[in-house]
Amino acid sequence: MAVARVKRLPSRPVILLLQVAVLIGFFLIWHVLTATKILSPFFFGTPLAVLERTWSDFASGVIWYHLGITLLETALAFVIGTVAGIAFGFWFARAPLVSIVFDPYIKAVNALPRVVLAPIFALWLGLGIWSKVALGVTLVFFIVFFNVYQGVKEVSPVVLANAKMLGASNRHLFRHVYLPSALSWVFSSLHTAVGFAMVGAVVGEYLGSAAGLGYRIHQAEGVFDTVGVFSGMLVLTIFVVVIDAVVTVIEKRLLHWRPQEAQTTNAQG
Amino acid sequence: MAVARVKRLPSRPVILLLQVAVLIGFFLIWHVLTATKILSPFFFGTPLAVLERTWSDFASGVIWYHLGITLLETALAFVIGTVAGIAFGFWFARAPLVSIVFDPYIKAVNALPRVVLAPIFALWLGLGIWSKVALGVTLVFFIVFFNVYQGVKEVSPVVLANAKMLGASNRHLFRHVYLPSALSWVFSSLHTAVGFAMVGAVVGEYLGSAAGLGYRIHQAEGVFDTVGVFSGMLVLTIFVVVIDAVVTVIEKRLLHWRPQEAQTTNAQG
Amino acid sequence: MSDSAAVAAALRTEGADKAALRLDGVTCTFPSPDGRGQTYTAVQGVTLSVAAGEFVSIVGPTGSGKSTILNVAAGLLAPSAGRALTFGEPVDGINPHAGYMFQADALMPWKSALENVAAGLEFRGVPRREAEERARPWLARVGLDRFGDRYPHQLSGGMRKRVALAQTLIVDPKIVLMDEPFSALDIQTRQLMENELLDLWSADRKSVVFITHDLEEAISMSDRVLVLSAGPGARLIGEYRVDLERPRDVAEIRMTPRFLDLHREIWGQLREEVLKGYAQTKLK
Amino acid sequence: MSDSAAVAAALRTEGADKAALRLDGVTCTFPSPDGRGQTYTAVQGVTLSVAAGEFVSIVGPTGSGKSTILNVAAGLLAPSAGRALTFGEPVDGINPHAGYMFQADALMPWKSALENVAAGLEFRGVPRREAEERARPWLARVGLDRFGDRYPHQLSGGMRKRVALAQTLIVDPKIVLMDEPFSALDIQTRQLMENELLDLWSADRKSVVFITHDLEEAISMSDRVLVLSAGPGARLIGEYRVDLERPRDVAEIRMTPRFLDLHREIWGQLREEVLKGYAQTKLK
Amino acid sequence: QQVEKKDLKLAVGGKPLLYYLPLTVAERLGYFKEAGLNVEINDFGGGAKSLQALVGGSADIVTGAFDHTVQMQAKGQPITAVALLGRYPGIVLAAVNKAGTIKSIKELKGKKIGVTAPGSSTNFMVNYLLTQHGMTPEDVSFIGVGGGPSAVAAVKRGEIDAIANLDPVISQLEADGDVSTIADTRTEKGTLDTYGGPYPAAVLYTTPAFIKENPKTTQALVDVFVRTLKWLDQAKTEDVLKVLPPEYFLGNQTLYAQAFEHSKPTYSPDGRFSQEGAEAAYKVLKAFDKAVAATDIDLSKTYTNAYVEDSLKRIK
Ligand SMILES: Nc1ncnc2c1ncn2[C@@H]1O[C@H](COP(=O)(O)OP(=O)(O)OP(=O)(O)O)[C@@H](O)[C@H]1O
Ligand SMILES: Nc1ncnc2c1ncn2[C@@H]1O[C@H](COP(=O)(O)OP(=O)(O)OP(=O)(O)O)[C@@H](O)[C@H]1O
Ligand SMILES: [Mg+2]
Ligand SMILES: [Mg+2]
Repeated sequence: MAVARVKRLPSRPVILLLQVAVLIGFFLIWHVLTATKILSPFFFGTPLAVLERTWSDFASGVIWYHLGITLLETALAFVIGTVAGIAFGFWFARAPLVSIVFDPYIKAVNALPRVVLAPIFALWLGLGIWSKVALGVTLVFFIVFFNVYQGVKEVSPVVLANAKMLGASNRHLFRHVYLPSALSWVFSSLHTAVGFAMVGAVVGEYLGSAAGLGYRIHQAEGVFDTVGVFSGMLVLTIFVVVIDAVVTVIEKRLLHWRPQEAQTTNAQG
Repeated sequence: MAVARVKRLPSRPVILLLQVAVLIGFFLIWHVLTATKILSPFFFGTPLAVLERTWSDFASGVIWYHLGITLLETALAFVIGTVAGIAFGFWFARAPLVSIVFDPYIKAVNALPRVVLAPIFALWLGLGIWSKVALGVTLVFFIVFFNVYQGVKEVSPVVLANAKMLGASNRHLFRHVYLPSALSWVFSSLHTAVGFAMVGAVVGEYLGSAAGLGYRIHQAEGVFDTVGVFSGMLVLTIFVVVIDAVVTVIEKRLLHWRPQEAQTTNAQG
Repeated sequence: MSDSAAVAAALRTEGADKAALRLDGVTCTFPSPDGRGQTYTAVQGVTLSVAAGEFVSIVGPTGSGKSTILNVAAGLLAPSAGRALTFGEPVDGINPHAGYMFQADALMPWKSALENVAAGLEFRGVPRREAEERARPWLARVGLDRFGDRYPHQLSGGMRKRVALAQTLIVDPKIVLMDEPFSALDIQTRQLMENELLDLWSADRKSVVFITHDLEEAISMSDRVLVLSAGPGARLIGEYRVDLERPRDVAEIRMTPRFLDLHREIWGQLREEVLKGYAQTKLK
Repeated sequence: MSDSAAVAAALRTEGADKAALRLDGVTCTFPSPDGRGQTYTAVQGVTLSVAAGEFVSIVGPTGSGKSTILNVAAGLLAPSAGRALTFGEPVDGINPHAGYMFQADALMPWKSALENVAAGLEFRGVPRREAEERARPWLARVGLDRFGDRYPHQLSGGMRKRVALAQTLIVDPKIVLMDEPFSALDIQTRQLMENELLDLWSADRKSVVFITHDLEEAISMSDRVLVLSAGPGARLIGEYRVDLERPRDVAEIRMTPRFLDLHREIWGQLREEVLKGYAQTKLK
Repeated sequence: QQVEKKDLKLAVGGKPLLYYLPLTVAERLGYFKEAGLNVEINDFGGGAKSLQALVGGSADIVTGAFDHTVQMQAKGQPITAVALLGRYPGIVLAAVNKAGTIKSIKELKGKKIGVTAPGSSTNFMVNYLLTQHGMTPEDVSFIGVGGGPSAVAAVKRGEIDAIANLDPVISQLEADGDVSTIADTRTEKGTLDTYGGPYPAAVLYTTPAFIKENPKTTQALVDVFVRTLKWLDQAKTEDVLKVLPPEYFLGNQTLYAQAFEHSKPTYSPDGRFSQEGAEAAYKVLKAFDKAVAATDIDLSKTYTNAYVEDSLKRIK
């Protein structure tokens, strides 16, 4: 169906330019505020120092190893948490008794502060990457879980009935109805989940580890090296934006069927 | 539209019974595992001791003060984060240029480990409840934000066009179309958000405070009082389940229009 | 069968065991909008039976309960009282012999027209590629072969209906339930589709239950026309056997005198029902 | 107006300034389903004008572009070429003078029938309570006054259409755009609704653009019937002035000889178009 | 006498740690109240956070490590210690029995060593020991294990070969027979062996600005701590246990008593700083903290004995 004429967005390069402008603006404000000591450089570092440090870390290559570990943990937490969240979300949505009985417990577990659980993760999974992955998973899982659960429930009843009449088995319903219908919910949750997977990994490293960006940030914090802390966060955010871009690309591909605001082309043919 | 006959769920009391059974089963397994030392009581406490401690804490009343502070922080984080998330979610969904330009930055900020930011929050907001609230808000905000953003985009184009043709202004569209349509997304995110608001408050307290459940848990952990830690978590979860129940009641009231699987009644009349 | 032997015997003597579809005193009462308060009984004590290979139309005022009856026959809605049988078996869950073309838009929005038509085959284990190959001629049959790659929201209302038609028929169900399948089509396309459907039907004699508001359509297509009363508590109040010879051309048959007789007769009854229903609800 | 003075002058001489609605060489080209590759031109160079107080019907084969034309008139779709004017003003964004009854279900699912009807008034600043009071007689007018508290999914297909009708008309738009408003209704209810609409229309002479597949309906209601060719690139290929006296009763007027003449004439042209469109896409 | 500021926010990184025991004792004995001070004790996840609270202005005063005063001077954020609470660091380096037999520091080469956090004083302690024995910190790998149950968990799983940590972690592990001590700075001898001098540990510090604006308040605070230290010096274990909040040993009372007895010698008897102690700390930090190494530190600005001396005149 058709919807009002869209205010056409500027073209890609213009948008990119605007984005870069925002970034530069941000660094500029940061610079001015710290240079004039309105913000204390002790707490906020200075953008130049942070950029310089980040650059030299990359140039010298020391950061790659740590970054690799963190990204590995993030990826594992993201994948495991997402798959588990989707699986449980679907299961719960399709098994009302299970869902209604376990509902309060799921919510309760979601409310447990993971930081406190870190020793238990360390006990069970050791100090290696898996305890960090576990931390990330506990964050990612619930976000995905609740959205998938809701997404499945939002499936159009008519479309569902139609597929059933066409002979779809439960497996088919999952593949052809529930999954595509819940996809926009899933992706909405994935955008949050990517960030939380990274947060989980970094916080895990921060609480106890031998490598990773969280480890480096903690180390920098231990010697009051604010520049090091912010440089670590900068690297983090850069990579989360990259991962998120990948999610967005996949999302676009999988959701290309979605009705957009109807448009006519101006070029003929 | 109508959908397959529902396997009728058991009645309310039966469900409650099942829920209690799950709870008892959980405590039983915990008890057996710690009694047989398969799980070390040093790390896992024992359920009896935990229950006893929780009981005595409530009986003696010491817990109320701390609980009150934590609940206040949770409530503030939840409300502020939710309102901000909804407001920004709607704004971004309705202002495509803003959304496309700021998109990477929103995601980047979401990926920052809050634990590291705690000193900055303390710097800006002091050591009182507000720095904990801020931590909770940074968790709640993003979850709500992404879901509202997606929810607004999922509004049926035909319904939207219809409302526009009926003369709805932007304010009307918000009230009568976007909001109700996005409500199930909002509520889905609220279920996660309640938990995260609590996590934010508790972790904030855990990282630095003079009162609250997180403070108590931290104290207990510092002296290896596992029973105290778990007792704190138990209290936490009890209250999060209560808060979530409130959200669910509101949800049921606001979403009562939703097509359920079509049912006929058996009683005539 | 959990029913008493007596009931079973009674049914058997009526030859119901062989009926492709049988509704037995079906009553559907819906809970009121707010979940409490007054309930609404849409249909009451509807008993009907459709023989194998029979083409039955149901007409009745809008909102009387036609779709509700189809939902019960499809196994999508459990009646409050009475029961549905298909080929002698009680319908419990989805009716496995039935195909259902819904009144509302029911295409999967994330599948293109071609994929939507192919879906039923895929669900039956046909490999994707083969299913789409077999779906192509069906799209052509409903006049949409150049529109296979369109998503439902890119199709016009009538086109979506035609895709749904192909989607329902491609899996070759023994019982076809159709809820106003042609109401969004212009008269000419409609007649073409009607003839298509009759061709298909006569080729392998499916059982068809056909809901329409177009009485001419009902008569020209069916072996039997059932008239539903106005709701609430709609009942079947008329049954007309259409003894026009087959094969028929839907356009030509409308000119025959027997057709006109039947039309006049059913129309009389229907008109009364509608006015009654309307009078009940109309204040002004 | 950004157009050249010459064009404006040209239009004025045609009296277009006074037209309630005017489409001027409107062409709508849709991007292809996958966003690249071939585009699809639904309507091409459509020029039409509807005078204030005029009742115009558009008929044409399914999928030709009737809904597309209404979308342009409503301001919901910007044409690829050409432009739309309403009372001399170019339509930019929603057409403020128009009410639109959509072909697809467009009720707000979270509002009850009554609230849906009242919505338009609420949007115009009428207090909620008063709006609902004023909506009640409208529900009665479409025969649904006992169904005010039902949510759309609890209504039958025809009932939803009638709610949409009340919803569109209650706000008293100067131009009413209707896309197959009555196709889900049985003949009797349909005639009742048609007469309702004619009554309303003659009371304060709105401009109506009416899409239907029922040629009899088109002729019996309108001042003018426009025929759209089959797509792609559908154009207006016929224009028939219906010179039957008013007020009309839609059932009775169908028996008059002038009606039958017109019907035969238009039908001939339409049939040809449909067969052409169908032949283009049909392989078998 | 009248103090300038009655309501004080005090920050500490891990209040229940034995390292900060004098603070809890002072609070429980009611000395703050008696001095006319209303002190709110904010507990943080670590010393670094409590220091940041001070620098950021949200806390007035901190009980933390003496190291911070040196490190902050290097950062241009001067802070001054006004009373010494712990004269020995209390850090213990111990070998994990499960992981094999490490008996001397030399054998640590190539091993995994658990420290409370990278860059923390436990880390520096091991670093220093390694360099004393001809190795560099790169010869081993450090793992942050925290100072609570997670440290115990790491040892129990045999994930690390040695651990440098504080009480009660060490006492717990010793009680369970999981570790054997290599270096122990809970005693004078151990501290001298390790650092070559007395190494000041927990101190009461604040910003010079605070001292300048609130000399009376500072004096009152120092009085409180000197009183506490004197009390502690004389107290028996049972007395201390009686004073502490019961939650502290709900976990395991005998363990706590044991840990306390191990730590008792670390508490300063009078609160006085010594110049050689400050130098020992500077020496260690200079070796491993780049910022400290790069700056000239004026040690006389890192602490002052003026308030303690004044207190000692009045408090017997
Ligand atoms: N889920 C439901 N809850 C409550 N009432 C319902 C529900 N479904 C249908 N009804 C009511 O049952 C009655 C019959 O509906 P049904 O859809 O069967 O009518 P219909 O004969 O198909 O009408 P139409 O020709 O307009 O499609 C209507 O009054 C409708 O409001
Ligand atoms: N958003 C869109 N993207 C691509 N093609 C579209 C889109 N909307 C409509 N079309 C195409 O434009 C043509 C005309 O559609 P339209 O809905 O106007 O037909 P119609 O005359 O209303 O048909 P019907 O009588 O079946 O409702 C169709 O071929 C349709 O596939
Ligand atoms: Mg129906
Ligand atoms: Mg249309």
